[in-house]
Amino acid sequence: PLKIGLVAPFSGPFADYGKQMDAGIKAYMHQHGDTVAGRKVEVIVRDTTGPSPEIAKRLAQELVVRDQVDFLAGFGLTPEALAVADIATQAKKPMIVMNAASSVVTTKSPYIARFSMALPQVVAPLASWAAKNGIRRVFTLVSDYAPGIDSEAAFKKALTEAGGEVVDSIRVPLRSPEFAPFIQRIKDSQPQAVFVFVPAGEQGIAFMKGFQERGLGAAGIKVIATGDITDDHVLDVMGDVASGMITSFHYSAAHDSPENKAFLQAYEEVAGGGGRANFMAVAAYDGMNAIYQVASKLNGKIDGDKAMEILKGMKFTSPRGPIAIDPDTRDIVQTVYIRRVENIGGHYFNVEFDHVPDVRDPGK
Amino acid sequence: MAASVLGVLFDGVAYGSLLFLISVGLSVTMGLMNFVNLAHGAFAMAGGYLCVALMQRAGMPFLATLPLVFLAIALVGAALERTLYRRLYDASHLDQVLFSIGLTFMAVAAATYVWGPNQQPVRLPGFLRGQIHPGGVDLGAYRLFLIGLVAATTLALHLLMAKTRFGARVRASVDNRAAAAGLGIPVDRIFVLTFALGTGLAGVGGAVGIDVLGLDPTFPIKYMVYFLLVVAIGGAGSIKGPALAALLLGVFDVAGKYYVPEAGAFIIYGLMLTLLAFFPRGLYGRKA
Amino acid sequence: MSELLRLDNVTAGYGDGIVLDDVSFSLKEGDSLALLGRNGVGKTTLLVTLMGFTRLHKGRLAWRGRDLGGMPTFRRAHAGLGWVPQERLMFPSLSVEEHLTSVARPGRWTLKTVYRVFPRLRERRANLGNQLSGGEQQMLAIGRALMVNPSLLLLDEPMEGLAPIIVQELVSVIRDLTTGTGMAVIVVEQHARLALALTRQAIILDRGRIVHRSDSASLAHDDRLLQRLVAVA
Amino acid sequence: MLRPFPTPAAVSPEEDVIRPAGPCERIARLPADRWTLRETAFWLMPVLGYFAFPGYLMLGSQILIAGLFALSLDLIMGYAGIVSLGHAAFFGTGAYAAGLLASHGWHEPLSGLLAGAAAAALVALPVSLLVVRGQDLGRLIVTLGIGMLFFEAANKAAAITGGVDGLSGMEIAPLFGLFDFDLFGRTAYLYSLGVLFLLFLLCRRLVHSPFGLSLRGIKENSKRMASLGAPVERRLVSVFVIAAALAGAAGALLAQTTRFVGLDSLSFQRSAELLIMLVLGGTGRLYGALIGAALFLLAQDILAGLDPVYWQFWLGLMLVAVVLYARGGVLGGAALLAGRIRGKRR
Amino acid sequence: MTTALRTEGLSKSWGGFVANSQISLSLPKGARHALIGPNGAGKSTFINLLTGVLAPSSGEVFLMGERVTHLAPHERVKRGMARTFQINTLFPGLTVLESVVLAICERSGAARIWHRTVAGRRAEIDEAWDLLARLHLDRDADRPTRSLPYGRQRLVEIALALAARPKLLLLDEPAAGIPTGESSEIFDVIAGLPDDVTILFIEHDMDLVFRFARRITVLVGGKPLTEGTPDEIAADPRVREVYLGELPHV
Ligand SMILES: Nc1ncnc2c1ncn2[C@@H]1O[C@H](COP(=O)(O)OP(=O)(O)OP(=O)(O)O)[C@@H](O)[C@H]1O
Ligand SMILES: Nc1ncnc2c1ncn2[C@@H]1O[C@H](COP(=O)(O)OP(=O)(O)OP(=O)(O)O)[C@@H](O)[C@H]1O
Ligand SMILES: [Mg+2]
Ligand SMILES: [Mg+2]
Repeated sequence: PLKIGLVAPFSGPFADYGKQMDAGIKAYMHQHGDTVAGRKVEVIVRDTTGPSPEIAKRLAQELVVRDQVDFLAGFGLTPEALAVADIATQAKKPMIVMNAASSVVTTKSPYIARFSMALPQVVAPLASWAAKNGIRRVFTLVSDYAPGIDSEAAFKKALTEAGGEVVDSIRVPLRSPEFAPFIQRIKDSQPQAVFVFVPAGEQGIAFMKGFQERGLGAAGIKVIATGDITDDHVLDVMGDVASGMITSFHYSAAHDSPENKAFLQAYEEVAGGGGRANFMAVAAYDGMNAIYQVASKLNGKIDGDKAMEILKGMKFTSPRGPIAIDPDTRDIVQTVYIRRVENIGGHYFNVEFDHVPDVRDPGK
Repeated sequence: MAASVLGVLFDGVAYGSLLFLISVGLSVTMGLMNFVNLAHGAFAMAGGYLCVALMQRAGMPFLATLPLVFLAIALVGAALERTLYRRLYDASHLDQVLFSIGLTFMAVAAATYVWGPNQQPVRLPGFLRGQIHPGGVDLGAYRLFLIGLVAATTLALHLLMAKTRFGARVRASVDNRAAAAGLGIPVDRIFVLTFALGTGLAGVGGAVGIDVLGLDPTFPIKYMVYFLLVVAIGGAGSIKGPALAALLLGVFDVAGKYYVPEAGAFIIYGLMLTLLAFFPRGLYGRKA
Repeated sequence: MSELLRLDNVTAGYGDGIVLDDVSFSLKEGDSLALLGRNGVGKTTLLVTLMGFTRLHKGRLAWRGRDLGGMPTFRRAHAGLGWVPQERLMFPSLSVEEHLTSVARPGRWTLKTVYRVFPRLRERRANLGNQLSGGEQQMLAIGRALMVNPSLLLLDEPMEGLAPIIVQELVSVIRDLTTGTGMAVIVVEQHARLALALTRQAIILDRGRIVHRSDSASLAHDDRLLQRLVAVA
Repeated sequence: MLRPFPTPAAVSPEEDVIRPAGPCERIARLPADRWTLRETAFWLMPVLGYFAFPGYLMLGSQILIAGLFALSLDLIMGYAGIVSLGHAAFFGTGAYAAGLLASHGWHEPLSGLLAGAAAAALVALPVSLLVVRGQDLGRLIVTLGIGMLFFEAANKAAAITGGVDGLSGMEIAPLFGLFDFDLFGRTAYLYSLGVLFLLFLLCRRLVHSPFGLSLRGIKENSKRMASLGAPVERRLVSVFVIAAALAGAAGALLAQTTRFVGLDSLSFQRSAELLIMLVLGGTGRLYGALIGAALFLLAQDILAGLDPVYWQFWLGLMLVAVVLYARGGVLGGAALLAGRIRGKRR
Repeated sequence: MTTALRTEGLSKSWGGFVANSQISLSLPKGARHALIGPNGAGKSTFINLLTGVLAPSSGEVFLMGERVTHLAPHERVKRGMARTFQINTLFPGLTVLESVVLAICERSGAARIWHRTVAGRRAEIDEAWDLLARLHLDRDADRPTRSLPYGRQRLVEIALALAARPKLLLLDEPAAGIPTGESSEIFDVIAGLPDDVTILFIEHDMDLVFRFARRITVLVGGKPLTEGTPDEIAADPRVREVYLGELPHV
């Protein structure tokens, strides 16, 4: 059989990363059958138990030496991806990244190809869009960890290039539920908008609750952010506190295309009730698509270097829209959409109203 | 900036109140009963989920759920005390740690199984959302509510434990179970009641906490540090201690974040270390 | 006088170990017994066995005819056993007064009467259990047991650490108790003569067995026996 | 200690399990470290494991490393009675020290290992002064807070440590210039085993020494120790620093064998899991640390393999069961059983 | 003849309560001095001030002429001060032998050694066995202290103090809980210590006090009431009134 090792967190704080990816993969196989090039596809699931690089590395190593997988896939968190990079290189196994979003990831091994996104990739368009639409004085608030800091930098750069200015920046501690004082500061400095980057889930919710409670929206301050704060998966939980939020991202469940309809259809059938599909499910879905293409091109005989040759420059239409793999960086090139949170029939969606095509990771 | 100073102070007190509410249950089970109950967060989480369920399924108003949550979780606690906890009172603290961590893991997995790994929504009633503005100061309605709740619970608990015969018997039983029993104090009954009280409070804490802390299966582990902080800094064996500790932590954390955001999380840990350097047994620690 | 307590061939110990070996005796209401023996012969073990802290391997404990065996400790206290532990076992987080009130049961012993016997305790009533001098702890241990208003008082070396003048006070109190109020006592004492002066009967233990029993008065005069079994100078 | 409640210890002294009784009557039961068959057998297992399970060497070396880490906690907790929820601070310090060396051109592993241990010991010194003052709960929280501080610091110093993205891209030269760190983790395994064994011997000797005895004395009753003339705080400081050095070595090992250091090496979770491992195995016995680590990681790996999503439930169940049926961890339970049996024989 | 112990105006109070006030006491080398007084008079507190377990509210402590008022307890032990506790303060989990060996190692400085095993410390072990033999504890040597009967635990208290080979020995009711016969044996052991060892002991058993003390200080309400020879004290009406009462057995 064609073996794929799926390494991702299935328990602990990032448990739903694993769930999403697994469901995305199942959805693809549900649609396109579980054999390719005559080989039965077998997905071996491994739990990294949350941010735990050494376990991720161990699991990957065991998948390679014990189970002799043909592909390594998954990788919810950057450190886990980085830790595994060595293994991919040593074992010459293609490594399909389905989430880990720091720019550096793809540089750590020639066998890595990323089908999710790179943070700066979605941040920069937001800044230029803001400047273009008369939002010039922006306050940034990001979680105090690498992704937060990267996006802060990317946003500042793009905004100032576009003629706007960042009036003030705050970095908030990671595990801190209390946003009131920060929000008060924002209120005091009266910017036109505040750019937010915090982990999806209770942090995002807490921020928006505080934002509404203190009536910053009423005071005419906009919230702009990258899409992971209004992740389709948590959007309904945030409810009306999020409505009107403007975000930039590469995928929305509300994206209007036949591919997306088909994907959501399949997702519903394999993971019904498990909540809405989000960008990780899509990345996994596309990753599988790529694996199938490689497998059939090599008609079943997977060789690391050949596989990478095929992956480089691969192009197809994903549920999120057209995507491609940059031959030099093995990183994804895709359209980034500007969306607004709206209530459609009792549910909240990110409705796309503007887009920037063929965005590369400006970080490289 | 007088207004903002007051505002910050208020927010700090409110945040402290929240910290206390989610920890008060533990200051009963661990502080008073001297059982290192790391599963406290699990009871809080249970309270949270129950609250959400009652609001969504049964469509109950938020406030009405709280007493029910208290009773239900207290019952759960009592049941667990009778079946499991009871056997570990004379076990070492480390065994208790291992046991209660085990329970926590089970609770986390169970919650994931039942409710899935993602956040739960709560809709507060209108009058608890938004702010009111007496004399130019912005006061969050929900925060006022928290402060009131804390004042009430602290006072009630303190009187119960320090002034009533029941309180004295609880302390006696904890100090020395054999001696207490030998003098006719029904230790088992006292313990099951106290434990139920502690877990019930934990449940309520979880319920009122959701709005700010959110609610997902990792709750018990995510906030374990906060519970421990409050109880340890406050000092085992008292209610005033943890209350004071929580307020201090809250005020300093908020003030720090407002005036020196760069300092980030260092403020709170720094404060805690200094406090413990001066009060190794906690603010109101019981003598060893 | 009806029978209060009866032990038939009691064999008991800690865990699997055996300390008390085939001990039998009985006690009438208002009677008084001196329990003597060197260190480690099992005097304390006998008392804590009555309170239900050891494992009863063989034999039967009867209290006013009813079997004590399976009864939980606190019920034994309710039934009328008053325990003064050898280590005193104070409650560090209770004040002196709380020590007394938290265990109080109706009867002739009340705060007032206890304070009358031990005025020192009234002076220190706000102190916590671990803020007392050794002797004060001893007084409190005794006062605490009296507050339970027991019909059998178990005194495990009650005179230890008490000033002579208090000892004399206590001696007369115990005398009154037995003669006056019909409360029975079992006294474990290292000062054998003192214990014998206080009681009607006496038992001497050695390695967990009863090696001698007689009335206190006659034993008090048998110096050689005392010397041999209790090491009295 | 309250006599009316017989404690297991009172019924069956732990001594039997850890220490062989000497032949000479007068030193019977005094701490001596003569090797027993049991111990030799124990140490044969990892050696056999190397040949028996070539596919599991990576897991194997991670167990050995966790074992070393747990060993260091046992020194301060099992022997000196300092409960710590922040021991990861030193593990992480060691890991980053070794990692930074390796990623900045110093590739020789053994010196890297030493550097890791030294770094940990160095930072442990000031920390210990703060820790030894407190009581149980206080110490628990002080250590916890210190751990958090280290975590935050490493997170803020992203420029050096790589923050949450972690520290990668380190090279490790072949061990003794001969054995490359291979994909199958053979070198890693033997390297870890060697280091663990040597350091274990050190601990074993230390706990059986007068110094070790004085630590137990402090744990049992520090007030009395002071009135015997023991400089209690200084003793605690020294053992704390030694333990930190061991933790640092463990961290360095992990960094070198996985060629990656993540923030998680400083996280509360790591400290907490460590505590679980040690208590699971049984404290104050050295071997408890090793057994606990092995048990925990094996259970985790197996369960997570069987049920990637809900395995935590089963792990939790296991912990609860262990506490209910084997007080004092696995070895505690064993000791109890042994005592029972001996009791019956009498 | 030099003074071994001297205190100047030593006082201790808790809040409003004064446990020791202005105690000035001076013991010559080799003294056999008893400290008696009603319960709660402040005797144990005084010992705790001498040993540094408690910090005095005011006053000074001199050991062999050296001012030790602000030294940590273990520093004072190093200078030759050892004590027993009124309420057992032992190592429940250690065996009797281990406890005593430990105490001896602390004195001999061997306790710092980490690279040799305890079993290898011949000298300390032999000394420990001798000490145990003298106190009839040798048959309990290998039992965990916890499982010893109370009276024998009292003996371990004394053994630990003697292990320090003190110049000044402070005993807080050493004989409590030990049968009268054996307790006088113990006092023989103590009295048998070299003559240059100074001994201050608290005891409520008057037979022992009058037999072994050369001088006696009576403490009442935290203040010294009087000091004198056993006969003087026994005769003193004030002492009879507040402390001795009508002793039945003297
Ligand atoms: N908790 C315990 N666990 C095991 N053995 C114990 C325990 N307590 C006491 N023993 C043993 O039981 C026996 C009797 O002890 P006990 O305390 O009853 O003697 P005793 O007559 O009260 O001595 P003393 O006069 O010193 O109080 C002793 O050999 C003692 O070692
Ligand atoms: N921590 C404390 N706080 C307040 N008072 C205390 C404290 N500790 C002891 N006391 C009081 O100090 C007084 C002296 O105590 P101390 O132990 O010195 O008496 P003592 O002379 O040893 O009596 P005894 O002969 O009964 O042992 C006692 O009345 C006691 O209540
Ligand atoms: Mg006794
Ligand atoms: Mg005293």
